[in-house]
Amino acid sequence: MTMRLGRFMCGTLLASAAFGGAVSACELKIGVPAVLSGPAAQWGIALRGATEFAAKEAMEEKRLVINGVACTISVKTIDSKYSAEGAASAASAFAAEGIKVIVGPVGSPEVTGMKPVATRNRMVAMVNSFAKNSIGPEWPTVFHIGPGPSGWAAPIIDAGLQRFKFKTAAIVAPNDQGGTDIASVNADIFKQRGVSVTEEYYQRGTTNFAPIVTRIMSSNAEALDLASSPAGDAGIIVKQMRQAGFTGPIFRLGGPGTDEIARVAGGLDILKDFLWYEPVYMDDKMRALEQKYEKLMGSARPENSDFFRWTFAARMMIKAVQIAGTVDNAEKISAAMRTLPVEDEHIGKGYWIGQKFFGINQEMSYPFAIGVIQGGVKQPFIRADAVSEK
Amino acid sequence: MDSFIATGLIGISLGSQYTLLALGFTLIFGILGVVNFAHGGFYVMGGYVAYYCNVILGLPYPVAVMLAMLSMAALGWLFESLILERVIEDHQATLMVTMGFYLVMATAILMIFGAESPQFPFPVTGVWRLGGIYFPYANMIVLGACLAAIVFVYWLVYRTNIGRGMRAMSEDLPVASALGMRTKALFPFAFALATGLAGGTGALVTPILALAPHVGDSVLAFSFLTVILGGLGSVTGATCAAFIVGLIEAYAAVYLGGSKGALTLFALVLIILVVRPQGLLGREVRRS
Amino acid sequence: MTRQALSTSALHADRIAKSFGGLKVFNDVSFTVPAGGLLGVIGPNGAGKTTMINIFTGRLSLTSGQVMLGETRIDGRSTFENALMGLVRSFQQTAIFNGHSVETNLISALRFSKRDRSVLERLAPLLDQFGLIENWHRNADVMPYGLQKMLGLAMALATQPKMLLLDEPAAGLEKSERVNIDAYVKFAQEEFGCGVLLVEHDMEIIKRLCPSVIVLDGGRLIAEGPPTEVLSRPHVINAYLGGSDEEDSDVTH
Amino acid sequence: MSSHDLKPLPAETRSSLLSGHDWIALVFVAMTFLIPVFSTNPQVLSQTNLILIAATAALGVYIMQRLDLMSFAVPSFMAIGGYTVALISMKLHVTDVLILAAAAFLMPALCAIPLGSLILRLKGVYFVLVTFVLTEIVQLLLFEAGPITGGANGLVGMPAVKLFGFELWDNPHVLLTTCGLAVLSFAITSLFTRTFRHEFAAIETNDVLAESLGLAAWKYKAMAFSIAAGVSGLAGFALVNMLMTAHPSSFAPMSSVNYITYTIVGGKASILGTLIGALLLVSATDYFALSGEMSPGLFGLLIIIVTLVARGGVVGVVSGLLYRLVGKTTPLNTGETGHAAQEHANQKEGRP
Repeated sequence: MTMRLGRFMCGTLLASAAFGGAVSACELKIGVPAVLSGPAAQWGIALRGATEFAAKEAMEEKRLVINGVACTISVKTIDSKYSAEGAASAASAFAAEGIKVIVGPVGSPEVTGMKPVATRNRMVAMVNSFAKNSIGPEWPTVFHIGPGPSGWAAPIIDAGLQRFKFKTAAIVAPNDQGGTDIASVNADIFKQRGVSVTEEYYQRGTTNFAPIVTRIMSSNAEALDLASSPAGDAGIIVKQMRQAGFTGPIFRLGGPGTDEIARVAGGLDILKDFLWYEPVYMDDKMRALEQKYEKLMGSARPENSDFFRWTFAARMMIKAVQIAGTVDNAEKISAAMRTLPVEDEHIGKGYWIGQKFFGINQEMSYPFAIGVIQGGVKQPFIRADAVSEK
Repeated sequence: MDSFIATGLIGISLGSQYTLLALGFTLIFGILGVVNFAHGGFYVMGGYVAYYCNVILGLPYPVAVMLAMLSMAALGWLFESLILERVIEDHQATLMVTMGFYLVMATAILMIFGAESPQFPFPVTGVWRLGGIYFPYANMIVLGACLAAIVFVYWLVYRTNIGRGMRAMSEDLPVASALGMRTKALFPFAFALATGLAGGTGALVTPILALAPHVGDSVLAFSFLTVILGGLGSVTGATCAAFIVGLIEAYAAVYLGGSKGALTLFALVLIILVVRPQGLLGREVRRS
Repeated sequence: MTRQALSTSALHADRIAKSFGGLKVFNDVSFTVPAGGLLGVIGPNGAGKTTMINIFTGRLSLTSGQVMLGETRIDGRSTFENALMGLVRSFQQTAIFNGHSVETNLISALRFSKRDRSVLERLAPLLDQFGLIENWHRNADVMPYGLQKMLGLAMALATQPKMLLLDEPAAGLEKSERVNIDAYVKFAQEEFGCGVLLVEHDMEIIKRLCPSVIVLDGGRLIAEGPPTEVLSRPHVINAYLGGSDEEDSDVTH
Repeated sequence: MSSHDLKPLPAETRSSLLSGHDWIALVFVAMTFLIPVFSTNPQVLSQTNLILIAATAALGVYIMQRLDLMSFAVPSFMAIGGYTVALISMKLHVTDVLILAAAAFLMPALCAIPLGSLILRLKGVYFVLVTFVLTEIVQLLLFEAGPITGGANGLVGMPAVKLFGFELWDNPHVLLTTCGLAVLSFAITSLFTRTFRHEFAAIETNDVLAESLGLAAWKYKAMAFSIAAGVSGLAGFALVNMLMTAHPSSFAPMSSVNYITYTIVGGKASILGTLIGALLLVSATDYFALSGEMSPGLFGLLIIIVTLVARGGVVGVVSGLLYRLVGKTTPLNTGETGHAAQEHANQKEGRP
């Protein structure tokens, strides 16, 4: 393995030599491979909005000053199309412009495609993906924006068990990497809590879930977990489950998007008892961040609440660049990143984790929230502390 | 037993929706010789037009469905007569043009309405139950509307002169033109009929499922499956195949598991093609 | 070609019948085209003549009966197998490879039938007479209809068939071009020793060329014999309903 | 027949091993070997890589176009080729690029034979639909056959390939591997289509006539399907090698639309068309990706415009213009398919 790392470094040294001089002393270019087309577009739009915001904020407030010069920060976004090639070619395009700092992409296939290219071209990246191999020791300059279900599923399930009684649960998720990786982790955690679990997978692109609903109903599950099913799919599943007479609590141990789920399902009444992972806890500080975005960017923040995490990620990246004192040395920026405490002025404090699950301590863990709807009424969010591995 | 019956109901609902889509698809193929890659686009856009009329403008839902149907028929008419007509002789060019048009439509929807699903509820709620069998009233109404639309298409195709003309063309275009039919005059009409049906189906079905810019992709795949199974150009074949596809999808998904359902369906279609390349009710595969 | 080879290549239809669904196209028809011989087939439109050719070549299957070429049963086999055995047809309309030169068309015929260029040398006088040699490098589908038609016939002959099935070779040709058909049929018989089954509406050609004809009507074989004699039989004239009109209207279709 | 005044048979037209377009395409593809010499720009290398992979994949469409068949099956065979290579190198630790290339070609080509014997009885639009369904099935199988294919996660972490023991691992080396596979594919394709050009042209324009002259059309269709599958497999190898990963999302059913688009927009009548089409459209995709949400729509618009305005594709239009300048009347020896299709319909025999 070390042999291969060495090879990568050699090659990337050669490749970067051509560009070392091309980048001006203080201009940070951030590459954003974001999915902007197809069903996952809203995730990409949140990523793009957050990074552009963080860049503008840092420039206005002179947060990035290297050798006494306030740096300009530009963001270049390329549609990574939620596919491996899309992200790989986006990463190559960034490399061509001498961009060494990447924030994104969103999805597992994209991360899979981008990682080799980013490593070959010696880039530092903060990625999001729930895949079991999204980061690892073979990708030393790739960081992970936030924990997967291994980090936060347990507190949410506990919160659910406190409020509702259930001994069996069904997990439904798409049958691709984005679905199976999460569902299997969730299943393990349910089982640790003494809940027996059935897993149901569907083909991405399914529009009518009535057959799957029938299957779940006949398994007599008392609770349902939508895992990482896209919000639109999750909405139909909830609607059809309730129509079928399902009355138990519903978890969404997969990500934000509850508003969209409620819209598709037909309102909060239909969700009835619903718990979900909200990546950030909405408090006054967060609302201040929303307002700051509106003031700075002149429009409301992107609807998808992943916006907050990406803001965190982009700010961490800029901080790491500041400490490293270089805008184009991935190793130095990575090293600086590892020394940084996980902390954000709006989101709060957390830890670096990941050693146990990925074998590398490069995953950000920070406070999150448990969203609860009970009896069709939205309850205040429950603040959950950052999960630590210690 | 209950779940067996419930699954049958799901299959029939699916079947009626697929029928409306497949009828349009198969008419377009039979009459114009065109595989319409944009079919799913008309379905989604119909859904969004109905959403706009119903939710944003506040028009009654049935009016919104009619408007969706008419506007998609109009768009289909324009597309056929302005663009498709120019390349109608070259089946590969028609493929490219409809494919391109689908991309344009999907992008237009994304730009106008955004990527997230809007709230587009069906005006009627409530569920009919009998023991373990249940059937939402909304689905019942949609099923009824779909069946009515199927009857309308049959009436049009089998009882009117224009329909007889279309059928003759769809069964044997060269013979029909040899008999002196003004084949081309029917092209935009047939295309508009098909896209109007797709738009209407979208307006009916998206509120009971979900409305999002990408839901047209799977419509295309299922229309393909249905017409392959039924025999391209055959109206009755498409209808039977749509119900078979719906039932198999439902039963396979329920008894074998979600993702196996699709695999079963695809495998079955492949087998049918091998055994009976012309489809269940298709005429013999034309020679040259 | 030796006597022996010729004797194995007679075409023999034995009580053949064909129906599509319930519709009988023809029923219980038997006849023989001797090796190297010539048989004319006449009959009004819809008599089943082209369907018969399609059955002989293998494009359609028989409902009952059998077709023999020499000692081999050929119905129901694939077209190319029968062609390689020496049973080759021509088409009513022009049948050439569009967008390609006369030369490429003929070379293709040689390649597909596994013949070599020497066949072309033997055909040269005929090609010259039709006017194909002066159009040798022209794109075939921009040539006049008559030339395209003769090219199609020449391609059929270039495969050196034992038995040629000609489906209305004169259809669509000008009166002045029709002598080419006589030359073609004679050439095929004399130079290549082909047997010929000639389906034709032009009674002049039939009378000029065929020692014997069969008459099909309503799917039955209603008469057989020398053309002048057969054509004077009342029921044959009846079948044609004033045959000369029919002939003209068919020719111009 | 008398022999006076006979015009002699014109001398046989000798044809070269490859046509002009074949040579131009081959030389162009071979010239990409030089790119790493002149540029280490990762963007240039990656673009060239993507263009070559796209062009190689589009050859699968081009070959079937010789028979007037529109194939959506390219991603299926790319997947078979790509996964075969990933499995061999990861499970059996064979990393020799020559062995892997042979496997990437043969495995899909062999799979295509039984499939082809089933599918090739179908004509025109049926073939289109069935190949479309085939890609959907292969995609589902990649997910369902987890133990072999890694399921949704794919096979990650392919080792670098070797040529005579020399490791090809960095950006330029990856491009060189892709170049080699592309040159191989273009050579196979042009030799194959050129050798059987009479047969293919005959089946494309009038298969009934071809069969009636003794041509076993199905043999050539099956052969073409198999070779097209093999070439697609090589493209799959190049793609998997570039990503170091065999992942189901690389072989998505809808990607077949891209390969068809490259072929048609570039000009389906010439092998040069696939190269030009891939070059133009991959660059355009890259350009449009910058405009985010708009990109698929702009791509769609481009497809419509090219199809409406330039029916012979880019190559057809350009060579048409060139020939007009030179003063000849026939644009391409392969002819106008639209017209041929029309003739085709006319030749359809009515039953008596």
